[in-house]
Formats: sequence, C-alpha cells, structure tokens
Amino acid sequence: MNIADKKRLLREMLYARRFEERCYEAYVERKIGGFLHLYPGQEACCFGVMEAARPGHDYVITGYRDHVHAIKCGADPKEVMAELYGKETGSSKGRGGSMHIFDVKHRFMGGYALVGGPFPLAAGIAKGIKLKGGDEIAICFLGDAANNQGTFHESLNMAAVWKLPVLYICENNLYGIGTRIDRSTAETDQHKRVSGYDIPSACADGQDLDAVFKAAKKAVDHVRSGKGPYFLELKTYRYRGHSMSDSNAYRSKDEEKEWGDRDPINHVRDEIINAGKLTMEEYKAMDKEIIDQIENEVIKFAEESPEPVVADLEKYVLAENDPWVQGGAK
Amino acid sequence: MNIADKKRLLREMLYARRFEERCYEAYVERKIGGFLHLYPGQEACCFGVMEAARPGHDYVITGYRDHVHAIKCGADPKEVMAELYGKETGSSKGRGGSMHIFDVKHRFMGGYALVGGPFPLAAGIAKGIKLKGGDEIAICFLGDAANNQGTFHESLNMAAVWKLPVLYICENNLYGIGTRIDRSTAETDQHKRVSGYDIPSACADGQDLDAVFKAAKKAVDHVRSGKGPYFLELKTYRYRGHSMSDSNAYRSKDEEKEWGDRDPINHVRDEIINAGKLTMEEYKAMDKEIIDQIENEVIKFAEESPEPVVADLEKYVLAENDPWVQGGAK
Amino acid sequence: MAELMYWEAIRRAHDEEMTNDPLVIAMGEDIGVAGGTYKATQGLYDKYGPERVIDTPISENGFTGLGIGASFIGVRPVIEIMSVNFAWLAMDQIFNSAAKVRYMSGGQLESPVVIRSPGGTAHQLGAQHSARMEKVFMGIAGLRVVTPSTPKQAYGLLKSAIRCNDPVFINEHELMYNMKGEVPDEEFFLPLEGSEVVRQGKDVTLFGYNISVHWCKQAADVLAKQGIDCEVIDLYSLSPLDREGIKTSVSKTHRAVIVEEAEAPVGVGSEVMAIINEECFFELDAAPVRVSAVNVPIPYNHTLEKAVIPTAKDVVDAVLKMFGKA
Amino acid sequence: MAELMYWEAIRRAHDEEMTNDPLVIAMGEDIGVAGGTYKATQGLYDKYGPERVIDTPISENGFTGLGIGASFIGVRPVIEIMSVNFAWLAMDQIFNSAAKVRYMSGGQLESPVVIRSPGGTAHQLGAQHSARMEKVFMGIAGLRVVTPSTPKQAYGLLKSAIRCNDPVFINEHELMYNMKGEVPDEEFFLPLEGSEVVRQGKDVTLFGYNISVHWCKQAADVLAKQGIDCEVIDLYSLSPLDREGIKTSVSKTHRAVIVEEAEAPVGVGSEVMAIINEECFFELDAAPVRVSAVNVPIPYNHTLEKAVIPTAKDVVDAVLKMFGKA
Ligand SMILES: Cc1ncc(C[n+]2csc(CCOP(=O)(O)OP(=O)(O)O)c2C)c(N)n1
Ligand SMILES: Cc1ncc(C[n+]2csc(CCOP(=O)(O)OP(=O)(O)O)c2C)c(N)n1
Ligand SMILES: [Mg+2]
Ligand SMILES: [Mg+2]
Repeated sequence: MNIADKKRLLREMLYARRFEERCYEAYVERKIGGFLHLYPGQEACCFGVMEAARPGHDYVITGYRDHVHAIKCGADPKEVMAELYGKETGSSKGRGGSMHIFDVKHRFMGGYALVGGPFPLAAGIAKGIKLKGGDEIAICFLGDAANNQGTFHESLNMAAVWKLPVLYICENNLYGIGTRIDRSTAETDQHKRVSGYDIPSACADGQDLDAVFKAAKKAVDHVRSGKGPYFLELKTYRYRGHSMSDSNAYRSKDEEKEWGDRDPINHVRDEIINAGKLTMEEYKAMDKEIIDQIENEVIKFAEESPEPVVADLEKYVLAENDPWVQGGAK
Repeated sequence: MNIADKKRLLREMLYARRFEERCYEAYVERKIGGFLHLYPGQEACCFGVMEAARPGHDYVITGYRDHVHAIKCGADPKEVMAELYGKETGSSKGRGGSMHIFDVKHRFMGGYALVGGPFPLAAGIAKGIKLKGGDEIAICFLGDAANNQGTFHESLNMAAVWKLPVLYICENNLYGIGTRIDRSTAETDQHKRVSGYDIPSACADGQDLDAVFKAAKKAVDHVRSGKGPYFLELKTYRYRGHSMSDSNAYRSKDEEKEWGDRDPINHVRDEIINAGKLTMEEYKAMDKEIIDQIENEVIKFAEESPEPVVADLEKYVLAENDPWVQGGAK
Repeated sequence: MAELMYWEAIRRAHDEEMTNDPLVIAMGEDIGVAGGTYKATQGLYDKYGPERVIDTPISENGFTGLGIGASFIGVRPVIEIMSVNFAWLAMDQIFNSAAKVRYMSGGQLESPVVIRSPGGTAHQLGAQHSARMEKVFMGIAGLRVVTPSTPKQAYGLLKSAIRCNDPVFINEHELMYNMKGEVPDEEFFLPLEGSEVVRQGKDVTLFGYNISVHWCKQAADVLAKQGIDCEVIDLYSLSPLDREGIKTSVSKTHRAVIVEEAEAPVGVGSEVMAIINEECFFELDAAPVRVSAVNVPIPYNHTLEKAVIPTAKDVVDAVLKMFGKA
Repeated sequence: MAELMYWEAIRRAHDEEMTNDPLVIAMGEDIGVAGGTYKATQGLYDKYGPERVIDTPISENGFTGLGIGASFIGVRPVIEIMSVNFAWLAMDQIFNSAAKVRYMSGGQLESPVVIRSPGGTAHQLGAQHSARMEKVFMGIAGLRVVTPSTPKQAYGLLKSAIRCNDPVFINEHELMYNMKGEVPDEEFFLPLEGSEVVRQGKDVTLFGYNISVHWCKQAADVLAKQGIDCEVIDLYSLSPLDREGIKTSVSKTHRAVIVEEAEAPVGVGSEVMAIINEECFFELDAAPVRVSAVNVPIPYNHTLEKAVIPTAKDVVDAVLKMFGKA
C-alpha cells in the first residue's frame, strides 16, 4: 500500500471514528434509540479488508456493528445517520435502525442482529454469485463470539463442500459483550477453528492497516480466483462498551491502555508523518474539517429530515402488487 | 481382551444381529410401524465401546438407531421388542417406538430422532454428573452425517470449555441416508473435525472389536479421570438401507461386498475359532439357540403383551399431581 | 387432463420452473441423487445438475439461511425440509431473516424463497416426527403460508410461490404424496391468497385445509344423507387467511365447524373462530366448533396415534351435536 | 413487605432456590460475571461460583439442550435466553427434547428445566429484537408457559417453576424489569396454572397478560369514570389457559376484550376467543374483541413503533365501541 493510499484511508478511518463518536453523543442526547454498537478501535479491519476488495462490487454483510462497513461500501453517511435518527431519508427508511443498515445499491447487504445469522446468508450470496457467473465475492464480517454459534459450523462446511466464493472475516476483539473469549471458547485462536473444514485461514494484526491489507489481499485473491472460501482472523479491540448500555466493567484498565496505545488510526498517521507526507498540523486540520463536515452535513441532514408517516406502517411487509399472489398477470 | 470376554461378546453381538434381523421380518409382517433403522454391520462399535465403559452405570444416549445400544446397557430385549410392537409392556410403554427406546434404570437415556439432538443432551448429562460428583461418564453415539449439525459444534465447544465428562463416539458408516459423506462434508475424517475445540480424538476400525475396545479404553479412561471430553471415530458400515424405506440404490455392490467381507461378528468368531476355543458347529448351535430364544421369548412376549389403552392417552404429558403446579403442598 | 400424484405434481412444477428460469434451484437433504424422500424432486438432479439440485448436509438452519441469502440476489431457491419437525432448527433464519428483511431494509431487499415441508401425522412416526406446525408459521408478518390439499393445488401453488417475491412456506403432508388427482396439462398458476369453496351448502360451513379438507368432504357426504347440507371451504392459504371468504360463507350458513389435524391451542381453529367473531358474530346461530387433535405429543402405538387425530366421523359427530341430533 | 423491582424479585427467587437445592443452577449469556443483561442473576456468580452460575457461549440451541440434558438426571437449570427472539434458535431442543421426553419415554424421563426470557417490544430495538413469541410456546403439549405481570408474580412463579417437574417457559418483558411492586418478605410460591382477577367488575371482562394487564387496569380506571365497570383478568398462565376462569368471568360480564401486545394471528387473543366460544357462547351479549398489535415486523422509528403496539387508550376505545359509545 503506497503512501497516497494510506493517506486516503487515514482520512476515511478518521471520518469513521468521528462519525461513531458523534453517534455516541446523539445517543446520549436521545436522538438515537435502540441498541447502538460502535466501531472505534476496530477501523483497520474494515478499511484494510475493503481496500483489498472492491467496495460496491463485492457483496458485504455483517452484524449489528455495521455503520462503518456500510459507509465503506459506499453508503452515504447522511443516510446512515438519518437511519439512526429513524428518518424516512435513512438508508432503511427509518425502519431498520442502527443494527439494520442496508445499502443494497452499493451491495452492502445489511447488518443483522442475531449473532451468527449472517454466516449462512453470506454463503448463500456466494452461491448466488456462482450461479449468476459474476466475479464478485461475498465478504462476511463478524465477531469472535459469533463463531460459537452453530451456523458458523454449518456455513463453513457448506462453503467448503461447494467451493463458494465467500470470505469470512473474524474481527476478534476478545469479548462477546462481557464474556472474555477464553471463558466461552475452547480454541481462542479463531483461525485455527476452521481446520476441520478444509478451508485456508490466516491471522493478522487488526490494528495495523497495512498488515490487514496484505493478509486480506491474499484472501481476496484466493476467493476471487474460484478456489473457494477463506477465513481471516483479525486481532483487534473495541474501545467502548459492547453497546451503549455496557459499562465495560469486565475489562482491566491495563488491558484497555495496552490496546489504546496501538490505535490503528494513530498508527497510520504516524507512519505517514514519519514518511514526511503529513504534518501533525495538517492532520489536526483534517480532523477538524471532518468533525465540521459531520456536523454541518450529516447531522444537519438527519436532524432536518422528515419522519416516516404512520400511514406507511404496513408498507414493506410483503411485495406490493405482486401479480403471482393472484396466480399471475391475467 | 481375553478369549473368554471375546466369546461372551461374540454371543452378545450375534444376539444383537439376530434381534435386528427379526425386527426386519416383523416390520415386513407389519407388526412394527414407523421408521425402523437397523444396526447390522456396526455391532463392534457399540459392543467394543461399552466393554470399555460400565454399562448400567455410565449414561448412554444415541439417535434413532438405538435398539442394540439399549440392550447392551441392560434393557430387556423383550421390552425393546414389545416397544417396537407398540405394547404397554414396551420399554417406553409403546409411546416411543423404534426411534425412542429408553431404559433409564439402566441409564440408557434414550434414542432421539432429530439428527444432532443428542449432542447437547449428552453434554448436559455430563454437566449433571459433574455437579453431582459421581464417577460416571456420559457416552453419546451418533453417526457421521450428524456432525454437520450446528449442535455438534456448540456442544463440543461447551464440553471442552467446561471440561465435561462426555465421550462422543462417531459411528462413521460413510452415509447419511443416501448421501455419501464426501458429498456433504468437507473433512471426511471425522476425528479431524474436533481440532478446533482442543479435544483429544482418535480413530479406530469399527469392524474390529478388539481395536474398538482398545481405542475406547483409552478414551473412557481419559474422560473418567476428569480430563474432559474425548472424541472417537469408528469407521464402519451398515448392511441394510438407512431405514426400511431405503433401497440402498446409491451404494455399489463392490463397496457392499468389500465391507461385508469384513463382518465384525465373523471377525471375532474366526479369531476365537483360530485360537481353538470354539468350533464352527458350536457357533452354529449358539446361533440356532439365539434365534430360538428370540422367537420363543422375545417375540412371544411382544406378541402376547397388551396394547396401551386409549383412556391413558393423556398420561405422561405433564407430571402427575405435582404439588408445585398448585404453588406447593398446602 | 392427466391424473397425477401429489408428488408428481410438485415435481412437475419444479421442473417447469427450473426450465423457465435458470435461477430457480432446489435444495434439501437427499433431494438430488436420491430424488427426495417423497420423490418431489425425482430426476431433477440428472436434468439440471448438482449446481442447481443440491443435496445439503444435515444443517437445517444453515442451508435454509444459505437459500435465503441466495434469494437476496435474485436466486429462487425451493428448499425442502425433509420433515416439518426439523424446521424448528431453521426457524431463526425463516423468521428473523426471510420474513423480516424487506421491512427492516426499508424495501431494499426481498427474499423470494420457497420452503416446502411435509407436516402432519403419518404412520406411527412418533413424537419427534409427527408435529403439525402450520400454526407456528402463520403467526408472523412477512411470510406467506399455503397448504395444498390436492395435486392440482400442489402444482399451482408451488408455481406461483416460486415466482412470487415474498418468502412462501408450503405445508405439505406425508400422507398425501401418493394421492391422485386431475391436473390440467397446460401450465397454470393458482393464487397464493384466498380460499376455495369445494362444496356449496346452506346449513353449516366446514372449514378444512390440507388433509382435513378431505375429512370435511367425507363428512359432508355422510351428513347430506341425514339432511344436513354442508358447505366445505378449503383454506389453502393460511397466511393471510381469507377473512372475506370466511365471512361470506358463515353469513350464509350461520354455523361453522373448523377441522384441523393439529391440537387446538393457538391454531388455525382458534384464528378462524376469532375471525368469525370479528367479522360476523351476529350471523351465528350456534357456537362455532373446533374439531382438533388431542393435545399430546404423538404416541407411537397405532391405536393411540389414531385416537389423537380427528377423523371424518368426528366431524360428523360435531355437526350432529351442533344440530342437536347427537 | 418490601418493594422490589421485577428483576430483584427474579434474583431473589434464584438465590433462595439455589441455597435450598445444590442442583439448581443458572445458565445463559452474560449472566455470571456480568450479572445478566437485566440483572436477574446479579451477584449469584460470586455467591455460587462458576459451576452453578454459568456464562454460556453464544450457542442457544446448544446450551438450552445442555440444560435439558442435565435436567434428565435431576439438575434444575434456570436458563436465561437473553431475548426471546434468540429462542427461535433453541426451539428444537425446547420442543423436541424437553416437551416430549416424558411422553416418548413412557414416563421414564422428565425435564424439570426452566427457561426464562424477555419478550416484548421495548425501546426501538428493531425487527429482530422485538418479537413477542408467547404464542409460539403455548401451542405444544408438554411445556408449561407462565408470564408474570408483577414483581410478586415474577418471584412466586419462578419459585414454583424451579420446583415443578415439568419444563416451564417464563415469558418476561424488557420493559418490566425495573417495575416496582410489593413482594411479601416470607417465602411463597404461586400456582403455575390459573388466572388472577385483578379487578372485579360486572360490565365487561378485559383479559390481559404480562404488560397488557397494566393497560387493562389503566383502561378500567378510565372506563369506570364513564360508567363502565370492567373486570380485569390476568392470564399469567398461558399454557394451560384457565378455561374455568375465563368462563366464569364472561358468564358474569357477558362481554370480553382480549388485550395482547402481539400481533393477532393465532395468538392469545384468538385462543381466548375460541375458549369463550366453546365454553360460554350463549352468555355473550356482544362479539368478543381483540386489541392486538399491527401485524408488521417492528419498525425502528419511534413513532412507527408506538403505532404498532396497543395502548390503554386502544383498550378504552375498543370497550366504548363495544358499548356503542364511540
Ligand atoms: C442469537 C443471538 N444471541 C445473543 C445475542 C446477544 N448478543 C449481541 S452481540 C453479542 C456478542 C457478540 O460478540 P462478537 O461476536 O464477538 O461480536 P462483537 O460484538 O465483539 O463485535 C451477544 C451475545 C444476539 N444478538 N443474538
Ligand atoms: C434434524 C434432522 N434432520 C434430518 C433428519 C432426517 N435424517 C434421519 S437420519 C439421517 C441421516 C443421518 O446420518 P448419520 O448421522 O450418518 O447416521 P446413520 O443413520 O448413518 O447412522 C437424516 C438426514 C432428521 N431425522 N433430523
Ligand atoms: Mg467480540
Ligand atoms: Mg452415517
């Protein structure tokens, strides 16, 4: 990855960070409801992987921690924020909320709230790709604790037997809510769990954008070339609680500090600065610009957008005017 | 295993074989209904494992192919046959049928019809053992195709994390109904599938009683000594179709012959004959005696037993006179 | 017009739709090489190959979810769940993914998946293989539920279900796969909503669906000889139920008996009664009646099993009692 | 008599029963070290240790099945499923194993397991976290279903459920954990069957359960001022439903309104209507009425979400309409 790319990604990652932090504030202000799961700390995972893939072309699916993945695929941050505000202009028209961002035109196939639910859905999208004959791949981002769900096992087996073009990314942030991985999981190295499926796997440092990118490049190439599924584990850490209602009491300050010191954004920033392609002042200016932009464009849009109307409550339950419901167009 | 033990087991295995064959006939005569899954070909698995364990003391649970496991644990063959006949004297009082033999006094915890269902139940029994502080172990016998169910993954992980005294026996007969293992399963060596759970595993020739016994001994010792779960794969073959409605059309005659030549009963019989401790005539006499015994005792009992009465239809749905339903004994 | 068996009708619908659209695929345990437990996909593996006729591992939630995921990008999977009892394992994907994705994506995604499965009590299959689960599928928004009572319906409903853009659950019946019936030779489609008046009558309406329609018809024949003229309605669409059809018939006959193979609590019978209460309570001349299974897990023993499930005679008795004749 | 919150009442019941019987254990996601999402098991991990207060992996079918298996040999697990929406994943073990094992073993085995889970729609949790699934649990033989509407019930029902030898599903509610109410200081147990008349009245019976009991009570207060005297019945036992109690009340008031947080099809409302039709049809002076949720997946947007779920005002309106006053 060259410095120009890194610089572009630095900006994107910082944008993602500020976006999420602004969500936090909006939640505290009660502008956002429901469960809100934020991404700070894990940015290099999504950006490193997607840099190796083709956003908007490859299909991406994930869990409830989904804003940043959606935006990276091409979703308009204004629409994502409007979704969190529950507005009609939101990406899911205010029906989905934080856990259910969708942006199908950019092939972001959604955030799902049942842990483990996206594993088979991703394999299915890959099956669809194969049937249709495209060169897309399906990428499924999920957490470490999700791997204890039966769907993990069933999906990896099917993906392997049928050689489906699906890339499973495990963002291993060491916790499923408040339960530390070794308390729930016999094999804590997630990439070792796929040995029973004849699927190649690897592990990379999820706090290092370049390392993620390199590992993901290999993974994406494997999958796109028709060799079947691949599993990539990224060791990472979330800075905040699992969701807004979680106080993080189960983690030690030492552990938090240790990971905080390895911040993925600072890491790239310092690389670029050290390469002489950025100054701290420029970085700060960029940060300010991003914060303003989020405030003046994104939040403004969300605030000013209209709510859905109750008259539309029963829209989107079933297909509208589907002729086959009546046995075909007569 | 000494010759005396082998001789005893030869008789038991032959009994099991003839029992199952007689079930076949009874099914054809429409004395037995429902689905009927027979065990011929796989006998060394059950008998070899249980010889290493403590029948009637250790808890055993399995799927729908369950008659022989029940009998080996101590169930009266007359009651098992009566169950197949749907009689009130049946081990499950005629309510269960072939797929649901239970004999709880001998700690045979039942046959279950949902593939993969017993995996977590077995882990639960093991958890109960641990809480109660006994030296029993839980043994779960299931097929190869069952390992594709999510419960396999979930149960093995929990068993490992909590170090539960459960022994998983995989009777790998190469097929799940009509689907050959490599068409449904990425890793066809089942004992290799548990590497992702940090569980020790092994594989043995399921047609060789002694080999099964030796492998099982090691497995049972491991589990009983408190070291946690163990997974043992036994390569075996069923001679008949999956159930009575299956014609076996998906298997080649060559394959069937190859496995038929390695019959587990003939194998022990010949060993004992070669050791000079049995003659073919004695064997034949024993066989005849077994067949007669099944006819004159087992079948007779089943035939002559009464049916359950319709007045009892709603018995066994809920506990009878449970005081806590009324909020406690007053 | 050919006589087809119920399974042949299903097979024909699969075959035509797979020829018509390369994105129609079939999936399930033993449906490929083996041709399906009830032969509903016989011969399709040889004709369309393993990429489109897929023998799945025993992973109900997994392969159902996989089919649903494929449907998100335009594939139209027809998923067979070998027995409806195994569908409990796949409920999460059916309800949480297929039924909700259109709504929670604000209309961006849809899941045009068809899930077929035999429900019902057959020949002594025991407690874990005899559930009748239609009521579980009926209660949730976003999923259509139909249940064919004849080969003609089995064909026509599956054809429409495959083309419809909503997820559709088709509740078949193990005892009906070998039932014969006339199926027009030319291609046709049946509506996924509504109900069918299979016998006109004026004295009482018998509501049935799937196998219980046949009990209703038999009962109607018997009752006709005793001077009671039954209307028989086939509720082949269980979700949505045909409120209009129910209202129209009960407003005419003023009496209703609902016949279901399942046990009574929170079932088709209770819902139809509720609809009658809501739509035409004051038209009733008698309390509506449910004829349902005894509320027990299904026993293996043949006599007990028979005692659980209603028969045409139970329907006759219920009607006679309603008319004060028993 | 102490005022406890609903969650405190549940915690107290756990605590007492765990002290009383070393084979009572608690299991679920984040219930141990973290004390439970809704604090229902707070402090128990420190008091009883990891062998008895078990943080499970995210494996709903697996750990539910594990608890059921343990119950076969006398352990009494209290399993928390963090949200009832996740129970879809565990249905197979609940229905196929726990509910059926006594029957299919001819009475040899039983599964004295308790499964607790919050159902209901809370604060904008969206389509996959807002299902109300009580109706799914009610329909099948072998499982008891109770649903506490007060801290007192939450305590007393859980106490009895733990000791009862049948599997019991307890449907709690996310919005009720912080509700306060009086709970007697001395130990007590409540019956797992029956219903409770929470307000006597003569003009109409309002049936509620769990959160909807509170809407009924509020509505009754409003209606009292308009001269309509409501009886309010708390159907805390959903399976079995209290046929006698329903009959007695409706035979007295001659009118019934059933209030449920869930969408109408095949739900508590339909079943109560069916029971009324069967037990006391000719006592009715008006068509029974359901007040139910709109039949859609739950939208995230606050206004839409509110529009889906019934309120006390909807109950008032339904009653006024029944009396021709609206
Ligand atoms: C089926 C299901 N079970 C439980 C939950 C509750 N839950 C939500 S997130 C979560 C932890 C998931 O952890 P992990 O997969 O590691 O992802 P992370 O949140 O760390 O990104 C749990 C238990 C759920 N949403 N769905
Ligand atoms: C959950 C579930 N899915 C599918 C079935 C149908 N079924 C019964 S046995 C079987 C094959 C199981 O094969 P395996 O586990 O290898 O055991 P074997 O019969 O070979 O002993 C299948 C698919 C079932 N009973 N339960
Ligand atoms: Mg995690
Ligand atoms: Mg097998």
